[in-house]
Amino acid sequence: MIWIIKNLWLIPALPLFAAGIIAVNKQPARKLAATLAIGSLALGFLLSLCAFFATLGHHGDGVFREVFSFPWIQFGGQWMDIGWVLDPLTAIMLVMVTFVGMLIFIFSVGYMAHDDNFMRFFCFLALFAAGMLGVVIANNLFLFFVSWEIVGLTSYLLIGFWYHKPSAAAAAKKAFITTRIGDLGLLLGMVWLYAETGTLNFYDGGKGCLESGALATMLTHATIGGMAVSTAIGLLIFLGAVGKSGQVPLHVWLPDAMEGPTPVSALIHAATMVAAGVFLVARVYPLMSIGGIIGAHGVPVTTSLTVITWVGAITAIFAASIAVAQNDIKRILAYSTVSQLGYMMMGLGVGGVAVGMFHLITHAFFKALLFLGSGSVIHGCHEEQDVRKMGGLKKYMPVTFAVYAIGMLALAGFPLFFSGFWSKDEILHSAHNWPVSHIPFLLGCTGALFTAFYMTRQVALVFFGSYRGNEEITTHDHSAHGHSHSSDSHNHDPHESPAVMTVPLMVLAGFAILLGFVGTPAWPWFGGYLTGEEFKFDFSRLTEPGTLGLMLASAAIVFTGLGLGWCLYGKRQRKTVAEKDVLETAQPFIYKLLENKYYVDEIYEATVIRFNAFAAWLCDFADQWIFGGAVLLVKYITIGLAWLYRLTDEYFVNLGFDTGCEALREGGGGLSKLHTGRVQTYLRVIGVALVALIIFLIWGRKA
Amino acid sequence: MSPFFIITGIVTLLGAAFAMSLRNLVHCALAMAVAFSGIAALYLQLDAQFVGFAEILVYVGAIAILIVFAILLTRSGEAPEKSVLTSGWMAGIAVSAMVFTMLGWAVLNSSAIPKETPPAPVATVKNVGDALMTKFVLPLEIIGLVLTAAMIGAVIIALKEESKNENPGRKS
Amino acid sequence: MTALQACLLISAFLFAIGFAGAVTRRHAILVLIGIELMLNAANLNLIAFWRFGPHPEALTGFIFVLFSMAMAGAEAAVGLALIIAIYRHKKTSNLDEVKELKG
Amino acid sequence: MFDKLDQIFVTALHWLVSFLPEGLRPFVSALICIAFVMSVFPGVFALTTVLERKILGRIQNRYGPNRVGIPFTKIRLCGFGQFIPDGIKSLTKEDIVPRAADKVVHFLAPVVMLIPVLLSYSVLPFGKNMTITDYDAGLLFFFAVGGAVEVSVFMAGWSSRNKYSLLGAMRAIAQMVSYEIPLILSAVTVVMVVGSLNLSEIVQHQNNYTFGIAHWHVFTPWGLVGFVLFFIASLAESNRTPFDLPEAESEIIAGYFTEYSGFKFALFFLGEYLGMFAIIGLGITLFLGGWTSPVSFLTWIPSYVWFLSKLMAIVFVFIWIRGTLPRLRMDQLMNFAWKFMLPLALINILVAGIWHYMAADWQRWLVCSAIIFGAYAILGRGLMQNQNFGKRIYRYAE
Repeated sequence: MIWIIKNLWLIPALPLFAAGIIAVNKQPARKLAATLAIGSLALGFLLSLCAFFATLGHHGDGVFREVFSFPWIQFGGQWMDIGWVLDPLTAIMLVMVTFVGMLIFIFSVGYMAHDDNFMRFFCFLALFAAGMLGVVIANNLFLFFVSWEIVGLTSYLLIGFWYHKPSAAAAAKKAFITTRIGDLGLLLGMVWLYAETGTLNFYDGGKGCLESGALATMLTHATIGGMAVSTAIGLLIFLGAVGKSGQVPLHVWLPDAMEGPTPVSALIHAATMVAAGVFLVARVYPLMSIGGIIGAHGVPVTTSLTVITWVGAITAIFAASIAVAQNDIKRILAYSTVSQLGYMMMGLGVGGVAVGMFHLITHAFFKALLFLGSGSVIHGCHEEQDVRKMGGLKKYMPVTFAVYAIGMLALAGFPLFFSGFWSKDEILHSAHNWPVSHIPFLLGCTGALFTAFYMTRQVALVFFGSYRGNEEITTHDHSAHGHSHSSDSHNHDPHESPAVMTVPLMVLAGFAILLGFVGTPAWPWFGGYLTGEEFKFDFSRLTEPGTLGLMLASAAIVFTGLGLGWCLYGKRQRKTVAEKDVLETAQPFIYKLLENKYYVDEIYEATVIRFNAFAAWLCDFADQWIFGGAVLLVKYITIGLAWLYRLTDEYFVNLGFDTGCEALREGGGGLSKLHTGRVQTYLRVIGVALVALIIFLIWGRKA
Repeated sequence: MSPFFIITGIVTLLGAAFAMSLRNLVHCALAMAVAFSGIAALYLQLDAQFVGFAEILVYVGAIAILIVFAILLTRSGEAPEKSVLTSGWMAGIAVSAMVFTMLGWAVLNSSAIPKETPPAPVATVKNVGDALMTKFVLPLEIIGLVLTAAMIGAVIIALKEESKNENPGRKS
Repeated sequence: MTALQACLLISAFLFAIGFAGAVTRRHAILVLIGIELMLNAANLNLIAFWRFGPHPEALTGFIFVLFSMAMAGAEAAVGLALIIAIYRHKKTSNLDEVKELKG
Repeated sequence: MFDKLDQIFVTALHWLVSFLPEGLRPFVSALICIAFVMSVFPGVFALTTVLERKILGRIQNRYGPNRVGIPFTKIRLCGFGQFIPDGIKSLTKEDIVPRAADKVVHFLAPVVMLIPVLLSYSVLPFGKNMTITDYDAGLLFFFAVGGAVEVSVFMAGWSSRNKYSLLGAMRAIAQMVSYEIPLILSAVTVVMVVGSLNLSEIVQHQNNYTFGIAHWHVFTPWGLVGFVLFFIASLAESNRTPFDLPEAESEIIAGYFTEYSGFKFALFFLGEYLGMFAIIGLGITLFLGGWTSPVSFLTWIPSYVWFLSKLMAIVFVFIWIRGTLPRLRMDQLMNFAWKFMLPLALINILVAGIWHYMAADWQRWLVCSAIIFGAYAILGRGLMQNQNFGKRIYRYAE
């Protein structure tokens, strides 16, 4: 199966070609577009499976890793390589991205069926898939960065897909700019890394920047504040991750990104792209973890990892608490996404690659499931997104309800049977064992409580009770975004979505349940697979005190959250849309605070944006007066010189030329006198010549 | 130097002179035909039967007719009112006179002229055919090619877009 | 004066006449006739040299004349075709007015 | 005894010449021959005019001239004396020359017409040893002088400043030029097979008999096709119906000799008929075995008798055709010449070559006939294309 390593590039290349073909194709060719995109991704999925099986069965003998690099461009004296790496991390991500992506493509065939820009949508989707897969397989920070930017671009394009909605356009810009801030950090880190190690290849047979030699050198060098260079670079790169996966304080773009079509939210802003940040940290984990003191359970502790842990933990609790008070179905999910990403970061920080990645994979499945489910709900409710206008959908769309419930339980971490439980539990477990402090653990537990609570609230509001969509709206709704009042949408009952949408949902649901069992403490296949350590099936591992206690604790937390949510929202349904939320009646101040997301946007508005505006004004001023004056000066000087040149040109150079040309023309005219177009003149000349010839011959003979 | 020879020579030269000097183009063409017949007669007297007949066939039978057709097609059958001579005709006459004097002088006192006349050669059609088919077969083929090309070219040149009223290629 | 010289003189005179006509006459067709006359003068030369030359049996001049006649036919055909085309285009066959190459 | 009869004219000539001194003999014999031609063929012409009128009359269900006999006697000769008053009339008519006409050319035209026609008789073998000048390139000579006729026609048409005359002349020249090519090409086949341009040799070549049948060229596939082509082309060359457009009385009054009258007209008339006889004679010489007899047991009949009888027979066919066929249109004429006769003649040349080089047995008959028939079928189909021979619809008449 080594051929797969050579041909790994095919996996991103296929969607890229698909995107290109769709882009240049004659509009509209919906069937072609969908076929190309899905087919390319399906092929990619098969190849990814090959890659996956290629990486299997290497436990014990270290981690399986194959790289393939070749020189790409030369600058300075040396060649910049690009290439790709195949290791368990890549393989599992490949499988996840291609599979989920394929399902979401299929789903969006149904979801976007009525959109005019169907082809554009699929073109962007395919391009996004290409970029994401590029990110995944990259063995080189440069290639990684390029793909990373492609991903950012497509995310921008797709969030602003309905650019006629001003909110969508604004959201797109916001997302783009916010992530740029992070990417700036990433770029800086990249450049610094190149300056330090002279290579950007991750793994290059000992010469890569993630391999012992380079790491050692980076560790020895120290920079400001005695911080090791590796730490600094790691933090910079982590900044990029923060931007991409919406960690505090750069999380603000992610909820607004929900303006995009729901499949986009599912694919990009739940499953894959936001996970790219986590994946980045996991990829450069050696850089992060180098030089750390090995704490308990063999998890290193370094400055960068500590930062990552804290950021993750804060994000988790922060976003989860906001999600409690949201009313837009997609925003709730968005904030839960943010908090889950926080969990992943925390997991990476406290538990290493395996923990974080495990949650990433499981989360990808059930969050995609949830988003697609919400998409199906929105589709069924005629583009209605406000949970208060829904309700009682259980009887209208049973399939959606079933799969949505599964997703919700998985997210909430319902014990034993759902993947979310295992992954989150592992995170909490390793957080509990974290030597530095216990606060992240506590934050995580609270976050879990909130998670269970708001998911219950959402499901209760959406699926239970009676349908409130048909009644007139008396109050203006609170959520600023996400309302498309289609005039005909209020006097229909919701309907179940077509099979093309529900079937992917079921598949995802199946995975949302099953995927948990590959990483139970009893059988930590996933960790073993990723880290290449030996592992064995040992049921007793479940029952050893630390693990069991934690499991029980988290189970208790989850049940508390579920129960709380149910008795607050499930038992007594709200009657009307306008009715105040229960929490609002209880704690109006906190609710307001939460509903407005801790006024983060407003704070930014007051500080960053204002500063930015001032800076812009300053730049404008400088441009207009200082640089502009300089430019004007140069301009006048140039004009003067030009005038001088013209004088010389006309009165010295041209005169000479003119006389020369004149002489030439005269000569030509004189010669052309001979060429009157009269054949007979020529004939005469010929006759004279004949006579001359005869004379010459005769005299020559005489002489 | 039989009298016939002198007569035919004079006829030829007169024909040529008229052909070049008459005002009316058709008369010129007819005079040219006369001149060609005279040349053919000269050929016969030089024991070149075949060439003589070919001369008549080609020049009188074909080219004269062709020229006549051309004259009628260019509507120049009548004598023009204005002068028929080019601006510098004096110079032309002078040059041609010089040419003739030069050639005549060269002919009359050139030392390369054989004094005695050899016996009449045998130029039967069979000999000519043998020569054409053996020694000169390549030039013959090339001439055929050239004639074909000329015919096609003439047709193409003279072919008006839609009408096929004439194409001189026929007679070449 | 031998017969050969007579022939040569006749052909020279013929050539001169043709040349004079070709040079002095205005009409294109007449120029063509002049050229034909010059060609015939050349042919007469060839035949004369064949007849009175050292090797008449070789038939060289004889065949040469045949070929040159064929060429003359071709030349006349093409030339007249050109004259007719020019006449159609410019409504004249007067060489003084057919000067420029431009259409 | 029969040989004596056959050679009587030759011996007579020699006998006459023998009285003269050496130097004069060629001239005198030439003069005698010229006188012979000048006397015999105009006689034949005179006879033919009457014959034509009578035959045409019969064809059109009327009596032709049947009154005039020998003048000043009661002998009628069923109208065969008609040519005498005709001749007198046409020779004594007033000779009108149009005022605008180009006098010189107008006068020269009939003469130029007659000269080449008479010249062309000088190479025809009228009988055994009865060729006046036995040129080595006789055939070429014939065609060469034939070419001069066109010049005379043009002179006549152009000089008598008359639209009809000019049109007729143009038509005549175009037609002659077009039909000269099939004429010559069909003659070339004979030259190829015989291997000589000399007409008497050509006749000699046909003067053998197998099973009592002569080896006339017309009895071979290529010969037959060649003869048919030659016959049609000669019809056109002599401006006879159905190719008589140049002098179509009903369209352009009389073509190029519209403006001629009296003696000149008679000369033109004579010239036309003599030309016809000459070309028929050539056809006979080339394909119908000249003066030879078709069957061996009739060889005792004198050769000139054979020649003249063949001549008259073909003249009769000419007249017959004139009485039968309508006139062609100009484009039909040209199409027929360039699209049918020319290719067929070329293919015929090929066939003659094949015939010459194949073994003399039934196979070459088969092959040659097959080729000719195929070519004929294809060309005929091509000629028939996009022209309907259905019932004609008169749009403006009736």
